[in-house]
Amino acid sequence: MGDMNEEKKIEQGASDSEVMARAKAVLGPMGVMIHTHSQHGDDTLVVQAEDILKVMEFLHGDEGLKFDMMMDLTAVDYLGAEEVHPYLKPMNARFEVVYHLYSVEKNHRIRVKAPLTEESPYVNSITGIWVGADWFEREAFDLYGVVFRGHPNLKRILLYEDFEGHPLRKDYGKMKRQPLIGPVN
Amino acid sequence: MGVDELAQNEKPTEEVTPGEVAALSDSVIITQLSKLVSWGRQYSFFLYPFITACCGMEFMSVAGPRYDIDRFGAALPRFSPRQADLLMVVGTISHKQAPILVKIYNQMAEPKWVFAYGSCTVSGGMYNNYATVQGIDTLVPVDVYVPGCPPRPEMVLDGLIMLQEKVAREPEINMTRGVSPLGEADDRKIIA
Amino acid sequence: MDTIIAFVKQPLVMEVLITLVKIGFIFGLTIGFFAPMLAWVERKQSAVMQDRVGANRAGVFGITVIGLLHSLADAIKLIFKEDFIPRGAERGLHTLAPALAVIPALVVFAVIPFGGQYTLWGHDVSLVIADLDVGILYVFAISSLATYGVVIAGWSSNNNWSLLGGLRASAQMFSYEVTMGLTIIGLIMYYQSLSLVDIVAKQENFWHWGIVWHFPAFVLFLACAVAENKRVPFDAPEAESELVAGYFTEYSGMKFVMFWTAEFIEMVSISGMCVALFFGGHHIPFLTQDFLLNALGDVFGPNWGGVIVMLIGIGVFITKLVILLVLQMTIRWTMPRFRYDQIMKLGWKMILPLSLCWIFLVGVGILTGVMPTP
Amino acid sequence: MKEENRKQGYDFHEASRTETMTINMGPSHPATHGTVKFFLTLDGETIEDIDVEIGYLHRAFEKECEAQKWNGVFPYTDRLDYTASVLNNVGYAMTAEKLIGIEVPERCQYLRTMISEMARMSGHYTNVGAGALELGALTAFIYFIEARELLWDLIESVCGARLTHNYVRIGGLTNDLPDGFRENVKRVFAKNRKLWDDFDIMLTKNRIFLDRMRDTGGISQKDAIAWGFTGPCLRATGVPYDVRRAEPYLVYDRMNFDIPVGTTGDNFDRYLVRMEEIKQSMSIVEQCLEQMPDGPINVDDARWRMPSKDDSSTKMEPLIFHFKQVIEGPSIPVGEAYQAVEGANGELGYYLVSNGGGKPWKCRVRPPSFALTSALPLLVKGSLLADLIPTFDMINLIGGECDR
Repeated sequence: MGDMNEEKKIEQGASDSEVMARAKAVLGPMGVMIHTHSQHGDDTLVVQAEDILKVMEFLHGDEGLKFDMMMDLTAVDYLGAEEVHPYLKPMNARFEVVYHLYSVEKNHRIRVKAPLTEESPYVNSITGIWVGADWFEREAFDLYGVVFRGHPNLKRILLYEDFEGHPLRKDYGKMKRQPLIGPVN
Repeated sequence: MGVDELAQNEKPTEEVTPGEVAALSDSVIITQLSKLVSWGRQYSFFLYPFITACCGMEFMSVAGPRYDIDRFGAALPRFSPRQADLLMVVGTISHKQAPILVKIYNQMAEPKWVFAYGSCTVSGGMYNNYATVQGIDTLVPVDVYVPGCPPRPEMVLDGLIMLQEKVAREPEINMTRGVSPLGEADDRKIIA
Repeated sequence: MDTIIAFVKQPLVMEVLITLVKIGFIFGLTIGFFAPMLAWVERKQSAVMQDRVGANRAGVFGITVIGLLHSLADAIKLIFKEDFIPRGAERGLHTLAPALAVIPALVVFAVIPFGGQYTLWGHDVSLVIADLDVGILYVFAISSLATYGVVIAGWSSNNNWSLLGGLRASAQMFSYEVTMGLTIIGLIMYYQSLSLVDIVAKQENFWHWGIVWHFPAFVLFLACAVAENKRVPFDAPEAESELVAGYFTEYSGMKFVMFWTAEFIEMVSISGMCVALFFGGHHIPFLTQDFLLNALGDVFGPNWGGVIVMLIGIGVFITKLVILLVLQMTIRWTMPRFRYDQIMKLGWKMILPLSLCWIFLVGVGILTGVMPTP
Repeated sequence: MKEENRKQGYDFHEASRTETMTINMGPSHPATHGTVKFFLTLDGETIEDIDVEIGYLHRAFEKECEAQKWNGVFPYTDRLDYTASVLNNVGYAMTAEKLIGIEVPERCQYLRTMISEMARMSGHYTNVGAGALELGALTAFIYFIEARELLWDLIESVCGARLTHNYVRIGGLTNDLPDGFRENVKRVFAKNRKLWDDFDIMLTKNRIFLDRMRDTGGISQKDAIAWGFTGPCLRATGVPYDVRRAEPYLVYDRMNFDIPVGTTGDNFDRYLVRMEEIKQSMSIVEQCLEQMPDGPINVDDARWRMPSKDDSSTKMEPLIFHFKQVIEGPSIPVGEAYQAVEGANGELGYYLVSNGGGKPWKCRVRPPSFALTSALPLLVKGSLLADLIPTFDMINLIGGECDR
């Protein structure tokens, strides 16, 4: 596993992986990055939400990186735990959209995160780059209320249309039921 | 549609009034006949497997060669609710799924029984949150509860035997359950 | 009393009585015996093939008869099951359809000989209900009627799945109607008769059995017949994983079981046809009826000897029937299901040309004398 | 003729115009596993359009996990891909261990590998068997149910449960192998190989099965990657991506096994890939048993390991640790981690966020069948209704995993 070494690497500020170096070299000058880290060996870019398309297009199209598969897309609600990531508080961000990308050809991964504020949980849809992001974005919208601009069919996917609110937000009670039929229990 | 409003839709579906049944049930022929009918029903369950979740994997085993639910005459799965006698609710019922369960129950032809298979159907099991129904008895009447997550096949067979005993004791030939108080009445009203 | 006996002894009355007995026998054999038995065999054979025990719990006073009573339990339960007609259904047709499915399956038996001709106490007894000159044509005419039951069931249920099932069934059954007819043209040429009684009579010699010279025709005929009967692998019209229950999705209770019964009876009639066409009917290989009659007639007298020979004939017929039923069951529990368009392709592009080829070959064979006609 | 018809008000084209049929398939339909609804637009039997609706088994996995202590999440992970429970356990435990930065002992790694492969076999047995069932081959299905039953006996002897094993813990496992396990494996695998061969004879060369599976539900390599396909469905298109090879975890780098790949990406290739993987998994299990060293199965650090039941009911210190683990939960360092394992359906990734408390702040699972199901319209549009069944089955939507 070798995670111990990774931790040390972070402490020592050891040199970046190839992926990270390349991403930094190109995205750095573009001024879209907020933060980067390689905790536990997972290369992570934190970028401005409004620039997500630019970043993704680069990561997808770049010959050296070639992230051809969007592995996972989710959101995190940091309400009450903003201290987890140091960059959240200054931005007044509550949510973070998390993308995990993978390159089948090059066999490397990267995590891209875009912090969002509570007032404007909007981010551009990446379905134009990876068609597979379709349902993942719908899910994030369903459960977190993050709105993906430009998504072809942004509606609830796991829950039903009549459901009110977004249950994975931290301020939604775990047992707050909205049954379609039957008694509330 | 509100719960109260739905409850008002419920109408008695029995064609014979309770008084008539009581009068008839004294007669020797009727009691012997009802015994025979109960015997038939007991050993001839056509299942409607309402399989949603993990318990379905165990249900395959129950139907499989080692446990073989067919021994009890309950092997034949009918996926049309009209032809089924026993609604096997196998797996978690979410609030999104609940209306479908109620509908299937209402579509089943009388007489019908319901088998709650697994903890989730009994009480919600380990899922107590915004998405899950806390026991299917809040939706439809249940005859047998078999807890377990998932229950072992032996438990299911035991539950089935208990249901058979229950059916054997059933005094009425004309056993009807009617529609679930929660769902819309099915089209049966039109012809009844 | 005497007048009654005298009345009965009139040839016409006797004829009617004998026919009634035969009809009763066929009814008892199919609906009374084979339909419930096949329900049981289906269960038990699948259990054996799948290393299971199968139904064995239903019992009266602890007697279970290896699960046979489960069929009885099923019947009792289904009689007392709610009879359901969905909203928006054509009530009349919905009720009529199951009957339309069962009756043709039963009526086919009229021309299938289940024994030979015997002379008992001066009366000629022929073990076939109606010895039609065009028996085979009658079979095809009647079995094409069975399509209507299915199609009407599918259409009148006011259910999309039923409708799709009915559509599939109509296309499939009409197609295989045609091909099934062609598969046995060679046989008709060989026996030079359309009467099943004739054909059976000509198979007294084992080397003239249909199966000996017409094995390819048998395979093709069986495939078509199973397709006609809509059983696995040709059960697209009632494919459970696709159309829920196909054309009988909306049927409950006895009406639903009538479709089932029709299926089982059709299995029996298919086997009956196969026995008559390919397996020499009631004949025992290498043992002629006359030989039996002479041998037994010496011991029991000509009349009782004839009765025994008749019973042996019926027994042989039923044995062959059962073997073919088991074969059909084995096919049913082994195969996956065809796709609907593949069924059509198989019928029109495989079986039809092959049966045409076979007709040609038989023609050549008969003309050149390679295939000695009886 | 045409003109004449027009004059009489009869338009042939109008009269022969067909309408499409819209029909709801599921969620309570024998082919949809009770958890999906297809909204089909049919032209005859051809699927013109299909809208897939999932979520009927949404059980709020993430919300439920966020309310549990770190070790309490395991039972919930069991019920994600319930055909192969342990794989989910292993993925979650490894991600949590990645967050902590510990490495489990070697014997534990071997055991995890071994039991993962057994779970994969169980998953594939279920999938392939159910595929046969839905095509009408009930007997073949029963053969694999029996094979799975034998396998479950083995797993039960190790973890004590048939289906939802709940075997793995952060920093180790619940218990070691029972006595006589090796002999049982030998016996069961011999039988399983026989059942595999029988199944193979019954289906793989069966012309009907071949016709139903071949050239249905195909997808190109490029599309598969774009849609996020992983696992057997991606490998069926010819991409040899397998997390076990690409980023070896546990002891997969020491195992000698093949990654079967297909060529066309249709249902038959998916079936063949799964069938071959069953064999490969058997060989991995045997290799694990051969190479497995003796030693502890839990990490030494009492902060992370769950004390064994025997210890916690007889000794003081383990009791205290057990109490703290259960009531407070291990305080896993602040941070985030993503770890992928090869699930039965594809890449099963866990993304965990810890805020330093006893509960996970975020417990996300990357469900492979979610991505696969999202591409279903692409796979079946234009094909026949009957093709939907094998395609949907070979996609292998597992409700618990897809809807969570």
